[in-house]
This record gives sequence, C-alpha cells and structure tokens, in this order.
Amino acid sequence: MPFIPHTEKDTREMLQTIGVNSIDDLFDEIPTELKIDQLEHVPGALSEMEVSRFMKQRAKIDGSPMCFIGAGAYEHHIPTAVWDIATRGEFYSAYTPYQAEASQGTLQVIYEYQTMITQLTGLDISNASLYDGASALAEASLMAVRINRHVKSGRVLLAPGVNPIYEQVASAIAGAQGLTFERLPTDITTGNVDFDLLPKDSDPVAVVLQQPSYIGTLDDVNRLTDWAHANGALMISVVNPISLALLKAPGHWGSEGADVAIGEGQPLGIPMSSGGPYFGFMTCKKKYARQMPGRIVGRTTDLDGNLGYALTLQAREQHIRRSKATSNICTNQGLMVTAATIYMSLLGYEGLVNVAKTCHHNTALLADGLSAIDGVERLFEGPFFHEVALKLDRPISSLLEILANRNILAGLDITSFVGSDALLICATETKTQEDIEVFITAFSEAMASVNTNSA
Amino acid sequence: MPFIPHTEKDTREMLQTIGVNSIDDLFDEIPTELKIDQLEHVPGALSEMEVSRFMKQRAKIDGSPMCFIGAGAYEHHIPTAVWDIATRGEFYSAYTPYQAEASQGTLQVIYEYQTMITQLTGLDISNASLYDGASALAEASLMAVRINRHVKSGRVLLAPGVNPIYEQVASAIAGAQGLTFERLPTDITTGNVDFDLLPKDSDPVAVVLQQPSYIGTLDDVNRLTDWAHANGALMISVVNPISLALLKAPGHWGSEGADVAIGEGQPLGIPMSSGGPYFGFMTCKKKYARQMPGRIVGRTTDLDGNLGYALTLQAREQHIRRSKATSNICTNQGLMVTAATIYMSLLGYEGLVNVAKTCHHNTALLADGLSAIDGVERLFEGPFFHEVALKLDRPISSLLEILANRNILAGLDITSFVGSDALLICATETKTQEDIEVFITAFSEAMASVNTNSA
Amino acid sequence: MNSHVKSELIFDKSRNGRRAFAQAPNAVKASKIPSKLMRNDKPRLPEVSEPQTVRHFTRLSQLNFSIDTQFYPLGSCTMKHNPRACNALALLPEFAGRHPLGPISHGQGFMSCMFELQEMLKDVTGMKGVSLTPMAGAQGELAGVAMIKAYHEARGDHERTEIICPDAAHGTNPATAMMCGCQVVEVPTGPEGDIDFDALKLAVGPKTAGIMLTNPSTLGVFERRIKDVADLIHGAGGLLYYDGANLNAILGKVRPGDMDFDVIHMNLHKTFSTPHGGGGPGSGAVGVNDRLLPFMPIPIVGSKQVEGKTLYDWLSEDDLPQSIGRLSGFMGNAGVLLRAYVYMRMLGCDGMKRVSEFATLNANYLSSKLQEAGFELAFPARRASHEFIVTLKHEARSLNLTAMDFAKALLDKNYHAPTTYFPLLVPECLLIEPTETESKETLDNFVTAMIEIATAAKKGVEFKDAPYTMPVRRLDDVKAARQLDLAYQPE
Amino acid sequence: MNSHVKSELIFDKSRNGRRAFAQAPNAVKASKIPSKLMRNDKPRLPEVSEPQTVRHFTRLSQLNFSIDTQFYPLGSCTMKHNPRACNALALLPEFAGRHPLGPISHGQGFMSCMFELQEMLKDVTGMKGVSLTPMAGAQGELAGVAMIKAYHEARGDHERTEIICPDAAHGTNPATAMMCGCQVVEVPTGPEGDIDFDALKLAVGPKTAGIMLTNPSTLGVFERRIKDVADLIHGAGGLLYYDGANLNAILGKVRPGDMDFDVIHMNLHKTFSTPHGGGGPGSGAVGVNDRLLPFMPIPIVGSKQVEGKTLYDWLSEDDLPQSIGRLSGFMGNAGVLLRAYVYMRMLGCDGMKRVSEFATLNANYLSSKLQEAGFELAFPARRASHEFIVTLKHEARSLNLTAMDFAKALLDKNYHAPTTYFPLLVPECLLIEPTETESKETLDNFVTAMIEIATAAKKGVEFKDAPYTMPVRRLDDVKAARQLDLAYQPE
Ligand SMILES: Cc1ncc(COP(=O)(O)O)c(C=O)c1O
Ligand SMILES: Cc1ncc(COP(=O)(O)O)c(C=O)c1O
Repeated sequence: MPFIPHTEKDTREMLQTIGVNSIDDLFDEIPTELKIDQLEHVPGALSEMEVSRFMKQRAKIDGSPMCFIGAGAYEHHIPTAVWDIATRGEFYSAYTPYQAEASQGTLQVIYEYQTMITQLTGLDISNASLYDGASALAEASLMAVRINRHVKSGRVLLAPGVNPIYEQVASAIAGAQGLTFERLPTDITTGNVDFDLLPKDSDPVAVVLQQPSYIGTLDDVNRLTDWAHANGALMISVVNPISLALLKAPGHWGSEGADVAIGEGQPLGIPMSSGGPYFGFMTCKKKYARQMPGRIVGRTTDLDGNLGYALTLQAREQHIRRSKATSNICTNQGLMVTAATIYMSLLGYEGLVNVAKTCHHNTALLADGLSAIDGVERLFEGPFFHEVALKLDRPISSLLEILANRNILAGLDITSFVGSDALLICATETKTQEDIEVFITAFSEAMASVNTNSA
Repeated sequence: MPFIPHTEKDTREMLQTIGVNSIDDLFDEIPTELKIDQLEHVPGALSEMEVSRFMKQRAKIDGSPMCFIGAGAYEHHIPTAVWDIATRGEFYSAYTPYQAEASQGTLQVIYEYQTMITQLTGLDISNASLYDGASALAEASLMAVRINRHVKSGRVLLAPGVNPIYEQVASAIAGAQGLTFERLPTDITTGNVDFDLLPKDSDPVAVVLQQPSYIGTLDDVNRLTDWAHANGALMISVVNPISLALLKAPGHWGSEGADVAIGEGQPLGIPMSSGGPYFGFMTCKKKYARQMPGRIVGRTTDLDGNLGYALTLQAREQHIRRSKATSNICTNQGLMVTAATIYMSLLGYEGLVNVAKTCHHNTALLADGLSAIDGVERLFEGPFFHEVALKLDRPISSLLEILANRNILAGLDITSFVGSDALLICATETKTQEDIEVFITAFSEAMASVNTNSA
Repeated sequence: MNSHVKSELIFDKSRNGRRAFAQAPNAVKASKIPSKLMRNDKPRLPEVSEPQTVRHFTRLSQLNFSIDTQFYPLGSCTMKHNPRACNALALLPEFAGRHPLGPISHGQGFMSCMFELQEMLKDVTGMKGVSLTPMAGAQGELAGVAMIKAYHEARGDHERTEIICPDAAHGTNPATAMMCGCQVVEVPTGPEGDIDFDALKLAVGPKTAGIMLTNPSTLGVFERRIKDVADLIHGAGGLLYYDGANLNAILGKVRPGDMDFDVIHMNLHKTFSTPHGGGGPGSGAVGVNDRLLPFMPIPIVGSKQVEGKTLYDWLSEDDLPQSIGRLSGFMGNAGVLLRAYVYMRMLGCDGMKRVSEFATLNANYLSSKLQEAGFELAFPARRASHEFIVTLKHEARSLNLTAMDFAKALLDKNYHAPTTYFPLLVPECLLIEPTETESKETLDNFVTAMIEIATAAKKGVEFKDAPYTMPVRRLDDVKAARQLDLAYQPE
Repeated sequence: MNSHVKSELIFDKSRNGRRAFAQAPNAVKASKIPSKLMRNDKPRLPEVSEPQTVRHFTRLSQLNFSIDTQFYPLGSCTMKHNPRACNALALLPEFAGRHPLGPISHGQGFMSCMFELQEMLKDVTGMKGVSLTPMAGAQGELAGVAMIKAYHEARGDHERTEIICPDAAHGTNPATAMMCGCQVVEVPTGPEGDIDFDALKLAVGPKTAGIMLTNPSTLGVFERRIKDVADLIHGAGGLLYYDGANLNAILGKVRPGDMDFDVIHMNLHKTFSTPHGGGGPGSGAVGVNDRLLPFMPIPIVGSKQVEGKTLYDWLSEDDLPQSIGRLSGFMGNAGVLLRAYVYMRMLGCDGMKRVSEFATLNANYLSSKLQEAGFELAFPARRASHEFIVTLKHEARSLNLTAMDFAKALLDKNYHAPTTYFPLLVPECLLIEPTETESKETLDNFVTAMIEIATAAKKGVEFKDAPYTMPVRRLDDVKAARQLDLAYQPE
C-alpha cells in the first residue's frame, strides 16, 4: 500500500466505528453484477526504485538530440531556481485558491503574473492562464463573438502566418458554436498578408494575426489591426512572449491597439517536455474584462484593511454561471504560471531583451550559413525573429532522417503547409556558434548525399 | 554581477553615506603593495546556461557504469522525497541553529535523528554528526582517551577488519595526541580476530571492531567486546547502519555493550557522489555524554512551558571551551543528517530490514555465481552481510580494466590490504537478478581472456 | 512564515538596472528587424536580483496551504498525496527536453509510456479507446460531448442537441454542453441523492444527445439505478457521458464502461495524483466505447510491428478521418501524463483497488464520526462513497454559523476547508473528501477540530471574522469584483 | 507555518506496521547469518507513511529561518545567496552516482573539475599548492597546523609546539592547536582592533610553531601591520596560518600568500557559497606555499600528459611521502567541492573581486547607518571589512537590554540575529556581516528594525521574553543542559 497509511488495526477500528465487517461492505450499494475482480491490463506494482530505473531506460531511448525545431515550442535556458521553487510542496500540491486566506502565495503569484503579462503585451488585464496557446485562440475567438455580438457572420479571419494547428484546435473547439476560420490572402514573396487582396464586406467577428508568424515572418501589424477595426472586427494577436522584448506589443498595434492578445507561454521557463504542460496566456482591454474566460485574481482588502488577493469576477465562470459561463475552463495551468512568473522575475526586461536578441542573432547566423549551401534558399523575403523558412530542392524527409541519425533535429517539415519543399528552422539562445557550425556542416553533407527533387 | 543586487544608484548613495568616493577607498587600510589587480588563473564568468552545459559535458565523461564496489560507500535507492525536502531553502540555506527559536525545524530534525540513530545502534545518546565515518574513528579514539584517563598507553587496538583508510585517518588526526593504532591478530581462514593470539597486558585505551568488516566478514562481536572490557579498554564499534536492521546493535554486544558506536552514515539516503559529503555518526552510553565531540541537540521547554529544541552541552565545544574542547569540530554535516532522518522515516524498521535482506541476498547470489567460475573462490569462510572478498588467480587490475571498459565496476582491488590477489565485491538492493547475471557472465569472459598469475 | 510580515510585491523590489545577471546571455549586436515593428516602450517587468527572487517566491510559497503541509479535504478535488518520484521521473532530462515535434525515432521511450497509459486507462474505465490529449477535466468533457455530437451527426441525427445534467452536476458539465452548442436540460435529485428517475423520464426525448453523470455523484453517493438510467437514455437514442472526477471512488472496483457509459473523461490530476499545482495543470484523458472510437480527438499513440519490433507512432487525421480534431497545440499535457503513468505503475493493479477501498473507508469513517458528533449528513441513510456532505443549515439558522464561517474557522485550526456551497442544491454544505492517503489520526484530529468549532459557536463565539491566524483576515470579495485591481500599476 | 500549531515528533505519527511501501524492496528469504550475530530487538524507527513523512518534514522546514527566506547577517558565517544551479549541477546523475573508489577511467570529468578548482584556489589565495580534502574549516585548520608541525619535525625542530592565537580568534583555532598536540599562547588585541604587537613580540620564541590569524580579523578590521607580524614570526622560525573564514572580505583584492602566510584554509561554504545546510556540510580546502607543499593531506588530483591528452589521477602516499596523511574516508566533501567549483565558474575572475567589493560596501554602509542611528561601533575609528561589531554595553547597562535580548527582538522583526557574544573580548557584541548579495533596501529596513527596538527599549519596553512570534518562546538552555533529553524515549 505505497501511499496509504492505514495499519490493520486502524482499518479494523474504522470498520467497527462505521459498523461494517469489511471494506467490501462499504460498496454494498453498488450492484454486484457491476463489480469487477481484477484489472487485467494493469501490471503489478513497481517500487520507486524499480520504476525509476525503468523510466530512465525509457528516457534514454529518446536521447538528447540537438534541436533546431521551433514551430510553437522553444528550447530556452531555464534558471534552476524556477522549478526548484515552483515544485516546492506549497505551490506544487495546493489546489486552485478557493480559500483565499489560505492561498495568498498562489494568489499573489498570479496577480504578479497578470501584471507581467499585461506589461509584456501592452494590454490592460490578464487572466490566470488558459490551457495552451492553441486553445487560447479558440477562447479568444469565442470571446470576440461575445464582445462583437452584433456581428452574426461567425467569421474569424486568420492571417496567413497563423499556426495551422491553432486553426485546427480553434475549429475543433469553437466550431460547434458556429464559428468558421478563414485565411486572408497571402503575398507569396513575403509570406505575409496581401493587403491588395483583402476581402471587402466580409463582416468578420475577428481578425487574427500571429507575430512572429508560424513561418517565421514579421507582418505589418499596424496595418492589419487598423483594417480589422475599420471592418468592425475585433483584433486578436497571437504573440510569442520572448519576442515581445523586441517587437511591438499588441496593445500598441495600429492606432487603437489589438483588443485581445493570446499566445503560448511555454517559452517563459517551461520545459518542452513533448508538448506540455504549457500554458496559454490571454490579455485584453479592460472593457472586455467581463467577457474573459478563465480565472482572474484581483487585489482587495481584508477585514483589517490590509491588502490581499482573491479570485474575482467569478460570475463569469462555470461554477457560478454554469451553462451561461464565458467558458467551461476550470483547472488551468497554475503551476506553469508560477514558473513563468519566477522566470520573468529572474530575466527582467533587460534579460529578456538579451535572450531575444541572441535568439535572433543565432537564427540569422544559421539562416545565412544554410542559405549559402547549394539548393537552399530562404523561402520568404523580409525580416524574421527567431525562425526562418527555407526552400530546399531535395526531399526534406530524407534530409531530416539523415540528420536525426546524427542526433540533430534539423527543423520542421512545413511542406504540406506551404505547398513546396520547405523547412522551418530555429536557433535559440541555447545554441553556441559551434553548434550552429556543426549543424551547417552536417546539413551540407546531408544535402550532398541526397538527390535533388528534379533528379 | 550575477548575485549582487546593487544598482549604480544604490552604490553611489551608499558610498555617499559612508563618505568615500569609490569602493576602492574602502580598502584603504590595506597596504597598497599587497593589493592585486587581477586573478590570472580564474577564467571569465559563465552564465548559468553555459556552466550547465559545460558541467553536463563533464558529467557525461564519467558515465554511469554498473557498480559493484562497496568498501565504505554504497549505492542504495534514495527516495525522491529525501532530497526534494532536504534541499528546500529553509533547510538548505540555514546556518547551524544558533538562534534556537528561529531554527526549530533543523533542531527538531536533529533530535529525531539522534533518536533514530540511538535506536539503530542500541546506545543511549547521539551527537548531531561528525564529518564522516573515518574521522569519526579518530574522534571516538580521542574520546576514549578522555574517558579512560587512567590508561596512559595511548594504544588503540584494531580488529583485522577495520577499514585501513579509517586507520590512516585516525592516525593522521589523533596521532598528534600520542595515540597509536595497532592491529589485533588475524585468523586467516575467517579474516576475523584470532582470539587465541590476543595480546596480554597490552593496556589498551580502546578496542575497535568493525562489523561487517572492511573485507566483508562478520566477527564475534560479543567475545571481543567482553575481552575489551576485561582488559580495561573502551569498546568502539564501527558499524554500517543498514546492516543494523539485521545485525546485533553495538549496545548489545557482549555482556555490557559497546561503549561508543560510530560509522559512516552515507548508506542512509546519501548519494555516493565521489566520496562526500557524507556524515559520521556517533552514539555512546549516556555516562559519556560530556566527553562527546560535536553538536548535540536537547529537548527543553520555553517560557510558556512548551517543548522546544536547542543545542546543548555546548560547554564541551570549541566556541566555549576553546583549547579545552572535546574536539575542534564546528560545522558538521547537518544537511546530510536531515536527509538521513527523512530516509530512515520513509524506510522505517521493516523497510530497512527488507533493504538489508535484499542486499545480503544479492551479494550471496553474486558470490555464488562468481565462485563457480574457475579461478575464483571466496577468500574467507564464514558469514557475510553485503560484501564478499574473492581470491582470484589472475591479475586483478587487468580484470578490472576489461570490465570497466564494459562499463562494469567489478569491485575493489584489496590485494595490498590482504596480501594476495583479492577482490571485494558488493551487490546492494539496487541490483536486479539480471544485473547479477550480466556481471557474472562478463566476469567469466574477462577471466577467460586473462592469463592466470602463474602463467 | 510569519503571518504578521507584510507581503511585498516583487515589483516593490524592482530597481532600475537590477537583474539576475547569470540568467541571460550578454547583449549581442542590435537586431535587423525594421524599427516600425519594434517596441519602443519598456515593459515594466520586475528588475530584481537572483537572491531577491528566490527569497520572494520562497516566502510566498509559505503563505499557502497544500497537501504537503495540511489536511486538505476539498470535496470533488481529490487532494491526495502527490508522490515526488512522479515529478522527478517526468522531468528526466530526455523527457523534459524532448521537442513535441521531434521525430518518432527520438520519441519511442516517451511514446511507449503514452501507449501503455492508454492501455491501462482503457482497462481501468472498461473502455475501448483512450485519447490523452484533453488538458483538464473540462476539456475532456468538451471532447466527450463533441464526440457524442459527432456520433449523432454521422448518423444523420441532426436534432439531438440536448444534454441532460442532474442539478448536482459540476458547473463544467452545463458549461461544456453550451460550448458544444447544446442546450442543457437539468433534472432534479431525489431525496436520497439518486437522480429523480421520473423527472429524468420526462426530460428524455428525441432531442436528447446524451446525459452527463458522475457516479458516485457529486453528492457523494452511488447512483443505484445506473443501469435503468443507461437503458432509458440508450433506449431514447442518447449516449451516456461519465464525468470521471469521482473515479477515485470506484477505481478497480466498478468500471464506467461496465455501467454502460459510452464516454468518460478522467481527471488524472485527481485519481492519478498528478499535482494540482495551485490550479493546474490537469489532464482530462477521455475513454470511449466502440461507438465513439472513430471520433476520438487526436493525436493518439498507435503501435505497429515493424521487423519484429514494436514501433509507436502518432495517429492523426489520416488514421481517424472522423476525429473531432485537435484540442491542443501538441499532445495535451504530456508531462502530466507521464506523472500519471509513473503513479499507475507504482500502484499496480492491486494498488488501484486499494485507492478506492481506502478512500471509501476514510470517507465513511469520517462521516460516521461527524454524525456521531452531532453533525447532520445530507444523506444520512446512504453509504458515503469517497466523499460525503455535511449540511450546516441548522447551525446557520440557530447559531448564525454559515458554511463559510465554518470553513474559515477550520483554517485557523490548520485544516484546509472542505468544498463549500457545492453542490448547490444542499444548503450550507461542506463536501468532504478525505482521500485514501490520510491517516486515521488525521481524521480523528479533524473531527476534534470540527467539534471544537461547533462547541465554541454554541457557547456564543462568533466566527464571522475568522480566520485570525492566516496571512490575511477575511477578504472583501465584493470589493474585489467592484473595484477591479487586476494588475499592479507601477506608480 | 502557523506558529501556534504544535510540532509533533515523527515518532508520534508512528504506528505498528505502517510504512512507505514504495520505498523498500519486498521481503526476500531469510538471511544466512548465524542468529547469534543477529539483532533480536526491534529498533524504534518511526513507522510512518510516505504522505506523513513528506508533510512532517516539509512543515518542520517552515519553522526555520534561512537565507532563502530571511536576511541572516550572522557575522563570521557569510550567509550569502546559495545559487540553485550549484546544487543541481553537483547532483547530475553521473556525479551523484559516482563511486569514490571508481577507476579514474570513469572519473575524468569529476577529477578535471577538482583539478581546476585546486588551480583556481591557488590563484585566489596566492598559494602554491591546494588540497581539497578537509571537510570543514576546523579540519582545514587541523590540516594546516599538522603541516606546520610536520614541517618543523622534518627539520628536526622538535621543540616548536606553541601556537599563538589572538584573543579574538575563533574557538576552532585554539581547539585545533590542542588537537594537534600544541599549546596555545594567547595574545591580546590592541585598542583599535589590531593585534597588540608588543605582546606578540613577547609571545614569540624558540617554541613558536606558528601563529593563527585571520585578516581581516574576527573583529571586522584589517590587521594593518600584517607584514610586521609576518616578519616577526618568520624571523623567529615560526610559520603563519591564515584562517580563511574571512576570505569574503578580500577575495580578488589581496591574497594571503602575498601577505606572507604559509598556509591557509578556506571555508568554501562561506566564501564560495556552498550551502550551510543547517550546520554543514562545509569544506575546508587548504592552500600552502612552497615550504609546506610536501606535507599536504592526500588525496590531491594530479594531472599528466598521456599521448597528448591530459589525464587526471590521484596523488597518494607514493607521490607525497611526507604527507600528513588522509583526513577523510575518500576525497573530502566532494559534492561540496563541485558546488564551489560551479560557483567560481559563474563568478569568473571579475566576479570574485566584486564579492569582496560589495561585501565591504554593504558592511561599511550598514555600520555607517547604525552609527548614525546611535549604535556604538566596537571600532569606530576603523574601516569595516565585510563585517563589523556593534557593542550594546551601554544599552545593557542603562536599559537592561543585552545583546541576547536584542537578538531575540530581531527575530520578531523577521531578521535572523547577528552573531552574539563573539568575539569574546567585546562586551555585549553583535557581529554583523551582511554579505554582498543583500540589497540596499534590506539593509535600510534592517537599520529601521534596529532603531525600532532601541527606541522601544528606551520607552521602557522589555525584551527579556522575546521572541513572541516564533514557533517557540525563549528556550530554557539551562534546563536543556541539566535535564538531558537527547533522544525521544518511545515509552
Ligand atoms: C465533478 C467534477 N467534474 C469536472 C471537473 C472539472 O475538471 P477540471 O477542473 O480538471 O477541468 C471537476 C473539477 O473540479 C469536478 O470536480
Ligand atoms: C573565523 C572562523 N574560523 C573558523 C571557523 C570554522 O569553520 P567550520 O565551521 O567550517 O569548521 C569559522 C566558522 O564558524 C569561523 O568563523
């Protein structure tokens, strides 16, 4: 009984107090024919020693390749203090702070987080987190519908650079409420919005722009934001928090600023760990506070007049409003937000700038080096942050396999998204000049060993 | 300035308050000719990211071989909770509990530790730790001199199975006070004390018996203890705490019990980490409390009459008694004791018994398997706990090298100690049946590939 | 912590130019990004040193109650011990460092764990398929209802848009139904805590898409006529959704699949002990029976034999063309799934059963003791499941001692309060879930604390101003919602 | 923590047959050990579950003050920030799992760190050789004095058995001298905190083995005539020992070797920020000049070139036949050494200098502010080093407010007290060492707290009963020593 403290004596006494003979008697209201005897596909218990060894063997299979993939999840240095503190029992094993007085630690952390993320995005208020960046787009779209109630089209227009997975997730979640997601036209030289071909009279609920885009490009955020507002749409930004150390904050896009900003919080101190747990962040203009999904922490005072923190605006939420809630979200990604708050504190603005610049610098180095290889060129003109799409004249899957065998994850094959053989690469601050050189050399060797597409 | 919070403004203001112009001015009492400009052999700073990567590369060089070495440091399963809790900032970054009221956590842990270690050794009182098992022998010997003040010989008699390193350390530390360490005669078939040849009129200060011995044997603790007492000597036990789940506790050796028990605490939840930090434990009969070296925690009451914990018997210690102190020890191995206390709590008596029995069982399996190989036999007759010395007819260094190349650390070469080609092996509970088989096979292959000594 | 010490905000410690220098690279040359895309304001992140940061957040942590420090009998939340090994093993560097889009050649270790987790969860729920991607209970519900809808749609059954929920249902159930574009039909609870079967019959009809139930219900009692309910709903063409938040009550004893549920979500952060983290992350893996297999959310880990070896790969749109789609950017809360996997392996098949056995034992013991001490149980005639309800309606009336007051008074006794005011239908209720990992002594001490509070109240002690010993006194929730202060304004 | 919650002992939670089942293997068949060697009593270890253990020790931890939670200006102890990375990297599985007797083929990574640590420490101290094996400051002292003795012995100088210590010396210095079989000759301190040079001249003679000094001294001031002292001692045939506990004051600025010291120990757990752990582990690496090289304690890491590659190996008796020998079972507190190594690499050469600069800045700032606030400095005419002394002799007399009372009052203000009653020669003293990692605001707030206490005392507030807000009130030390209760007796 690994985690159960009961002695036989305890059990005996407890049964006696209850007035039954056996634990099985406690299940007497359950129809006998439903009961099972034995789980058949759950193996026997392993001790912690056994399971540790076993998991280490499993982990070893996956190895620790050098990773140049980005595409929504990024390898960054995470200060040791972040998880040392976030996994302290008091954070790690607490529940959602329903009893505010006994949860001031978690609540104050969230209040600080909300402050930091509004500062980064340049918007007024933030919630306490959503599941991840992709589902945050679904929530933001539904929020746009609630805010933009007079627009009945249900049409959300996505810039060409919005992560295709985000689109899929948003459709899966928000589709049931009649939302449709459509792409704005692409300028194929830049990969960005083709402003000349923007639809007229499309009556959009919202326009979504991802900056930097999924394919690594940077778009004219001001122009599209103003266009959205001119067309009666809410402007939703999808942003990478690290990039906001350098790039214009959504709150300052266009003449009025974006209305809602969302994104994937993972770059802020969360390990990549196969895709989660991460967290979605969401900020918006203050006037939309009551349409926001998710938990929100507010500062208030106690009986003595001292400051304190509590969950607030709960009337938006499922446990109060039930079928009229702004969302069904309940448990969010609290611990990740704790980690991100510690991360942002340790980095500070200047630290984030240095991280962002180093990412940009490394990716530029890498893109330049790879573009110098015969058969490799940049897919799009224009500026980028820390990801670049490359056009290749060889089959990407073969290249990726060769490099994976050399323990290099060379990037993500985005051929199916862009429609021609293309590779999306990323080099964060974790890569040294030497790493980049190793990669370029390996890449050019791989290129040399594979036939061109035409051949 | 990685860990320094001063802004330029802070520094300016602080200098102004002090009334100097620069930080350098603060060093104006130091003769100029002594000052240096630059450290020449300390490289430039690495960021946490850089040093992490660098240290991981260094660690990788050492690898994670399968280890069958014991000889004073043992690989055991350490529950994750042990170090998760011990490295909580409040334990990790506190000082020695000088301000008792603000250190009740550490103090209570030590009190609990003292209780557990007295229970394990069957003696009355314990100190809060010494540096390690080896230096604890030095302290125990010096303590014996203080207790046995009428014995002037300075002679400490060591059973044949006392760890030779412990002897060296004890000599290095206690030699200056006139102590000499001498070996009792050995019965070469058992490796134990040859009772027929025990010295007469040797006037020993103390007799030291290590159980289980360095060479894996188990001696007749009762007989030697009684002999020591009959000869006016203090009896000092050197014991492995895990073995005490099975083996007779020092407090019950012979008719009166050993007087002092010491040992290496490492097996109680401390990683092997190249030899330290570990901790030495020491327990003794109550009447010797005032001769004990090191910190001791006592339970007392506070102004309200509530129970609390504080350092006590400080009049023995260097900060009070200075040159008349029982020892110069000040900082001890507090954090290790915290870990050990958590370890002992998680294991409990029954858990320790299971660990001990599994170690014994695995070592028996291994010894049997290896002894079945041509040219391998047990060096000594008689029982063992979790180490066994093997006699080999091939040069051990070659065997060890071959196996190390296969990532197996096959044991410790104790040839120089026992005077013939001998290997000391150990298999703790961390080894599976499969591991043991792998080792046996590899060993027999290695044997086959090396010429016998005679050849 | 010292509760009298004021908690500063991290921003109060901020000073221009201060930072934790070891944590970022040195500056590199300016970027090549056009200035019109660059930001020209300076976001006010805290500018603090590493020691300040460590101290600030360490001290903040100490202001929390948590499972690692207090008994936390929060009903419906399953606050049980979170084994530390689960965390350590999920964070092994290869797992923590694995990019979600890495090739399967560098993911067979992780994927094998996920595959086996799917298999174990099937067994535990009695279901035929499991998808691990939902990121919390509510998202699992969303996946479930979406599958139910997809099922009806695929059969051309377009009118089925009603989801039946008992009035005791957790708020996420109706909220989820709404998000899936359904209407909610609420049915009342009978006097003994079972669903009002007659009312249910009336609620069922041709528009019924399905029913969302948890069994045992949020009232802490087992729905005895579950088979009848299933027959009724199925007979009407609807499907049955099992809200797995209460799986801890029946683990290894009864399986939702065997009760004829068609789909279930599990809260791995409850039953399988992944930490709640002060509000997540969770994981709401879903299990389905044959009917709903084609609709499962992707990705799912599949396995095939290649050259005599098992190869794990991702099942995607191509494999499940009828899938309701993707619910997360990658693979749900993968690291949470790993933690649950480790936990399940440590429990083993026998350990699973013991979970529900001892959770039930603890709940029944505690309810017996409290009843004996004079507290009123909401369903005194019923066996408690893993949780049970005390109603303080008498105390509220005669002593002016509400459930809220009681909860705050418990904080001063160093116990986290049970869930209050849920389920909504029981007045002044405390929903108490001790879980299997608490000892008899803890339960006994908790009973003593409950009695002490009640006794004090009877003697005239007021608890309106409780708590007294927490870092803050009772907080003004109304002010929090009226005078919104949701982010610090650095001057 | 809630200070009003009684702390139970872990033994109070113990019940027959309870345990943390996941943490030990299942029982195997009985052993083959003869029964007369077996134990037949049952040691009373706690029998507790895993959740209980986690909760118990987590809550105990919360009862502590620590650097991670409080300002901890404990003079002479250098309570500075302990970077978390140092711990994590020292515990990398390959390092944590390395057997100390493993072959050097599986230790080059670890050994290269140790070798480089030796080299850096040589540079930092201005010494010619470094041995890392001593396990704390006091053992470093023992190594040092033993080397001094060995040096004299090797020269046939058998009569040199006196060690000179200033009266301000830390207790370990005289205690060490005694352990090394020497006699201690104490010399007084002059009015300005330097050693009384005339008294020193009288103390020196043909029996002088050496002198133990720390510079700056434990009085917080730099020994200005250090060169004269060195010349005097060396002229008399003695050697100079540097107690490196105060190295934080001069790191990268002045080197003991350049001051003509012959041997030094360093407290890596002070200057190089390895954690104090509630009382250790420490590390007392020793550095020596040419004279003492042959006598260094073993093992030491050596390096040689083999086939163009650097190979690290252990220097042992064979390499240093005159060595004073071994002081630990293996290689000292190896894991502490790794932490110090990582810390030094993170500081780099410039960071070293900044340590002493900002430690000194903080101490001088704090002493200025306190003096301004009316506190009396023990050596007002002197520059503070990294620490300084306030004497409360007036307050003790006029207000009946002793250094002890003041210390306890500070605890109630959430500050750890400075070192009290050391050095012994300054009456009612507080030895205050802020360290470089504390911010100006923290120092300012500390000054405010000091002033508040003094002001309250002047208004007649008594602090004899302080502290009030800690988990316990002031403890009865006399009772602790008289009625010895050193281990719980489980009835
Ligand atoms: C009965 C019930 N259903 C559903 C949920 C929702 O789960 P989650 O919070 O993981 O979204 C909860 C959790 O509070 C619950 O108790
Ligand atoms: C001046 C001085 N010397 C020596 C020591 C002894 O060091 P350790 O405690 O590491 O043995 C100390 C530590 O308290 C000290 O402050």
